[in-house]
Amino acid sequence: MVQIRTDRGSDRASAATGAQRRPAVPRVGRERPNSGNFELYSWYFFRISGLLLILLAITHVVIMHVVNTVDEIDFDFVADRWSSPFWRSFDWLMLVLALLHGLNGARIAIDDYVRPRGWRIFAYSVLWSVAIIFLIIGSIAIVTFNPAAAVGR
Amino acid sequence: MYHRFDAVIVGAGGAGLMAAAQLAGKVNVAVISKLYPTRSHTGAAQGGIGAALGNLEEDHWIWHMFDTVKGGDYLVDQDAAEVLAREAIDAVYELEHMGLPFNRTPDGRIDQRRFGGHTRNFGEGPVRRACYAADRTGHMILQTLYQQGIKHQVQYFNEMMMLDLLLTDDGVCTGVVALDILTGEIHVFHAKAVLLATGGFGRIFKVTSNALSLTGDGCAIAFRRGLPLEDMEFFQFHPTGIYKMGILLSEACRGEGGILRNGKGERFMEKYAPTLLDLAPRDMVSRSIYLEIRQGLGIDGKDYVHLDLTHLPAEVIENKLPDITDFVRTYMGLDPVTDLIPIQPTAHYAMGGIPTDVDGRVTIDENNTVLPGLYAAGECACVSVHGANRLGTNSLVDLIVFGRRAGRHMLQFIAENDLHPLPKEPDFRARAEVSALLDGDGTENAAAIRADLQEAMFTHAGVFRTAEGLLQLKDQLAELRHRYSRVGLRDKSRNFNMDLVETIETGYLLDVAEAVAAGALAREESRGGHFREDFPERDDANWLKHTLVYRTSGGLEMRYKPVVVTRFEPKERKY
Amino acid sequence: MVSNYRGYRPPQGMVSWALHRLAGLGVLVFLLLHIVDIFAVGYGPEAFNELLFIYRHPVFRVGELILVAGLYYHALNGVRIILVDFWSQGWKYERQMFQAVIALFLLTFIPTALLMLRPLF
Amino acid sequence: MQVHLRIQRYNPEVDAKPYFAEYDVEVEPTDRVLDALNLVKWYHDGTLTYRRSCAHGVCGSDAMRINGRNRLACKLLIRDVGTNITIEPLIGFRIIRDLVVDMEPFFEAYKSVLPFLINDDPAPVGERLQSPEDRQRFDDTTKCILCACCTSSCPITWTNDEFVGPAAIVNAHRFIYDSRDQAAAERLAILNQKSGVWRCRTVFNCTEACPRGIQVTRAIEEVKRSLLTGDVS
Ligand SMILES: Cc1cc2nc3c(=O)[nH]c(=O)nc-3n(C[C@H](O)[C@H](O)[C@H](O)COP(=O)(O)OP(=O)(O)OC[C@H]3O[C@@H](n4cnc5c(N)ncnc54)[C@H](O)[C@@H]3O)c2cc1C
Ligand code: HEM
Ligand code: SF4
Ligand code: F3S
Ligand code: FES
Repeated sequence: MVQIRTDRGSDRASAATGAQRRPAVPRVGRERPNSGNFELYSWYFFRISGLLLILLAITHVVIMHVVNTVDEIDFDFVADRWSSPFWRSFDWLMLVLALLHGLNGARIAIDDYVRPRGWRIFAYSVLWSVAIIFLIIGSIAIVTFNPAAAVGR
Repeated sequence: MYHRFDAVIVGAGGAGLMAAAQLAGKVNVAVISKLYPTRSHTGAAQGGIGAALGNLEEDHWIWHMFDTVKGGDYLVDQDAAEVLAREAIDAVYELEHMGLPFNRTPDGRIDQRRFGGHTRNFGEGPVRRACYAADRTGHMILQTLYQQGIKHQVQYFNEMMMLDLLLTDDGVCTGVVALDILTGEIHVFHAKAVLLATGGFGRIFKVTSNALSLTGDGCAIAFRRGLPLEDMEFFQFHPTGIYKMGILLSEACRGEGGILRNGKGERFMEKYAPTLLDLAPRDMVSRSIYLEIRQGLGIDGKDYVHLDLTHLPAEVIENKLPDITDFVRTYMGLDPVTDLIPIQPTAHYAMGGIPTDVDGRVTIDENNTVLPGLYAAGECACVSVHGANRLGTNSLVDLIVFGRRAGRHMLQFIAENDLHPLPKEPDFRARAEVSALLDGDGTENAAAIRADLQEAMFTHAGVFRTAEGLLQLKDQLAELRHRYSRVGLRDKSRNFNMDLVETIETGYLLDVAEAVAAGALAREESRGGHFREDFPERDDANWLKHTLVYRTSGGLEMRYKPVVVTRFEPKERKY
Repeated sequence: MVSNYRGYRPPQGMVSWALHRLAGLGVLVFLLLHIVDIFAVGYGPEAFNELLFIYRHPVFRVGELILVAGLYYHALNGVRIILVDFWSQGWKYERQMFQAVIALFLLTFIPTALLMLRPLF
Repeated sequence: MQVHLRIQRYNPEVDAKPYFAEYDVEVEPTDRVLDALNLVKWYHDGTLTYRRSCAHGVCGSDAMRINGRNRLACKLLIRDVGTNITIEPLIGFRIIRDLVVDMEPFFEAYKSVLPFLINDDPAPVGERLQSPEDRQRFDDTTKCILCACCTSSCPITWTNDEFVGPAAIVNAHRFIYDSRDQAAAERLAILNQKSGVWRCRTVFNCTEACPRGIQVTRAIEEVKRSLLTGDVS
């Protein structure tokens, strides 16, 4: 068969960067906000964090709710568990991933359903505040937890 | 509302958009269309566009020209056919450069398939000339041209229906009047040059492959304004329409090897066209089908025959005819891979229309006097490259070649001429027509009138015609016109009033039908798509001429125009 | 034949998405609550054990079941979405994968639910 | 046979809000839903308004919601919907009248993805070469007739008018993977924006609704993967 030369130039390979500038291309249709690669990373993060969360969250739920039941969970149980650095890191990673994954999902849901501009900005503000506050208090809880100190109080 | 443009193009099918592509970015151009451009019926064209590229086997434009002339039963103007065949090649390449995704040969060139009436070496055997994009060539042409319009920021006025053509007393075209369907407002478009590309009028017949919107608006409006219509008696019936529905199954089915079979399972085209068989020109195949049916050889003695694709490999059917396969599955619940398909001839294409020269300029008499500022192209025009019968694929070529030529000539015309003043009260007639309907109290239903018209035309001006039937038809049309004068709208709203639109369209159908009937009655011979049972032979001595029909205050008037013969002397047409 | 229907009659792809979103948001709400209670751990056993009564309330028991159901479904369907995204043939088997999600969900959730409800028996 | 039609009507000139009108018409099982609508319009109620043209599913005029799903009225036979038929306009567009909706935003979104071939090299004398395989690469998405069945079936577009919608992505796909085109990067950059492909949540309603059988979600996913990898082959 004959080898075909097509116009598949080098610019096609660098597609995703959108680096090419081509003044000849007219701007037609509606204008839309440019958000860099943020949405791409957000989408990618959903997938990566989701896969990790299968490991983390499912293990967590199985241990906390299935192997043990909530009747058996009390302060001592938690104190015992968090005496191991492994479980502390495990829980912290899960907290951060789940929080960012879930709030990112909520961000998208807000974008879909809260259309009036004012309300949307308000909802975003609440969302980001929640994200920051809960990341901080969650981290404080896990990182600074000291059973002895707590008991002694 | 008043608009001023250099050029106004009415109709956004292949012809209109190809012309717009020539003008876009160079002059101020508006395209007005009663449909969104991508809804135009060019999108329904399936099979292909003919051009002697010779990508798969030897081919020459002169062979293409010969086939066009012979296919048109020698009523073709040969100077125009030469332009068509020569420029087709370049025009197809231009479409490819615009992005049209043609199917490809293994070495990367445009693929070509066989089509009815296209032959090698002046009739020796079928040749692969039809360039195609699966079985949606027209769809791809329409999309590609619309895309070019977006690229060059053409100004579209969508759902804007032309109602009137503005001609001054000294015979210059200065614009059009149109109805904005969305709001019911009347708009005046003032322009140096106007192109009519409003498509065909298959809806004068009951069973047709044409869209509901193909009502001959451009032809009828020109006709009402005193311009002639040429060769209106020649209407093509395509052999393979889906039984009862009329939906087209492209000739590409037979181009890929499909066979027509009668009730006994015989390949009956062997009797009628021993060389080209099922790929003989459409008029012959349609007539052959009816002759079989008349002899009681239809399927179960009924009025249809079978299209047989079952011997073709399933991949060919699925890959080269995907849309056809889909139509057969959707509308008949049959599978072309295993089932025979019931088909019936369907009214398909108007060879006649508004007379033009090879630059798309509208001519108004037998001396080809040009009407300055007015152009026509596409199915509504008659250059005459199709003569008495159009070959498959040649309509798309016509759109592209003459749409392009018209566009280019308009460019020159606009540069050389000043804007002519509008006549006084330019929108008077259009307003009167619309308000008579909106405020009138008639009681006749336009839909019923239309249905009776389609039935009458199908019976008396279909594949077979006789003087007796045509005279009867004339009376029926007169009665329908009388009924139409008392037509009443049921919908009196201003916004998106489709009742108003359809009623106006019915009026256009009546005009066009009268012109067709008059031509058919006048022409006392049989040629191409026009078959008179009382005059079954072609009569070159008396009838190697075009008909021009005029609407005058005293009724319809016929005049005649000679056929241009350059290279090929008329001969008997055998395949 | 659904007639007299207002709105859009959801094809199964839409059902899978609506459940996914609902489950995701539901789990998020639970997560936020959960962060509040573990924060309470920092204030010592009394405060924490005090809070735990909520968890032992029957209403919460049901909520806990729903949480686990939501998480299981969301996780399984998340894998389906990831397959559609990254496996070039994924679109072809979207329906089958949804059926697999439902099957796996039942297979995992029913034993889990039985285990969780074991104190009741 | 007789069918019972419930059709959503709304004429902003006279009606305060949409309502349902009911009609009974006599049709054949092999008739199209469009034929039933035509019967109503022509012989029962001339004020019923809808778009239509080709009547065989190639022009994209008559997309509407039939028994809760987006369909072309001319590509759905009565025998496949049964005798109780509810017809409503497409969701997510402003209703102009009855079943006619405002298509302008749809076409604006379409235009925003540069839906035309861009190749700045001087054109050769003959055709630009393209192998049958390269041609096949984007065959599916060339079938689009811009009917809006897909875009208006997507639950994201019902509430989020920023989303460019599946139809626009389909038409971007048609050019991104055309070996003759040189502007894949621009189109991908446009679809990488907030309103672009990432808004799609793989709901598959679009694919289910497409009357041309285009694998819409597949096309969208291919664009996503190209954005991720930079590979447009
Ligand atoms: C089913 C089918 C298959 C075919 N297959 C082939 C084929 O394979 N090869 C081939 O060569 N030919 C084929 N043809 C023939 C060919 O497609 C048509 O002849 C051709 O497309 C006509 O194009 P056009 O540009 O003249 O008009 P159209 O494409 O019909 O467009 C008409 C335009 O005019 C506008 N318009 C009409 N009236 C008004 C008005 N009053 N005001 C404003 N605008 C108006 C419409 O909105 C539309 O935009 C086929 C035809 C059919 C029906
Ligand atoms: C256990 C493993 C998990 C997996 C595999 C997973 C996977 C995913 C994926 C792939 C998405 C993207 C959906 C899309 O783009 O359409 C997603 C969305 C989402 N996830 Fe998860 N997820 C998991 C856990 C969680 C948890 C623990 C939460 C809650 C905190 C959560 C909340 C959400 C939300 C709210 C969304 C947005 C839904 C939408 O926009 O439709 N997920 N998940
Ligand atoms: S992709 Fe399909 S549903 Fe969407 S506009 Fe195109 S043809 Fe219509
Ligand atoms: S329905 Fe919508 S979410 Fe994506 S897969 Fe289709 S565009
Ligand atoms: S009328 Fe053309 S798609 Fe239905």
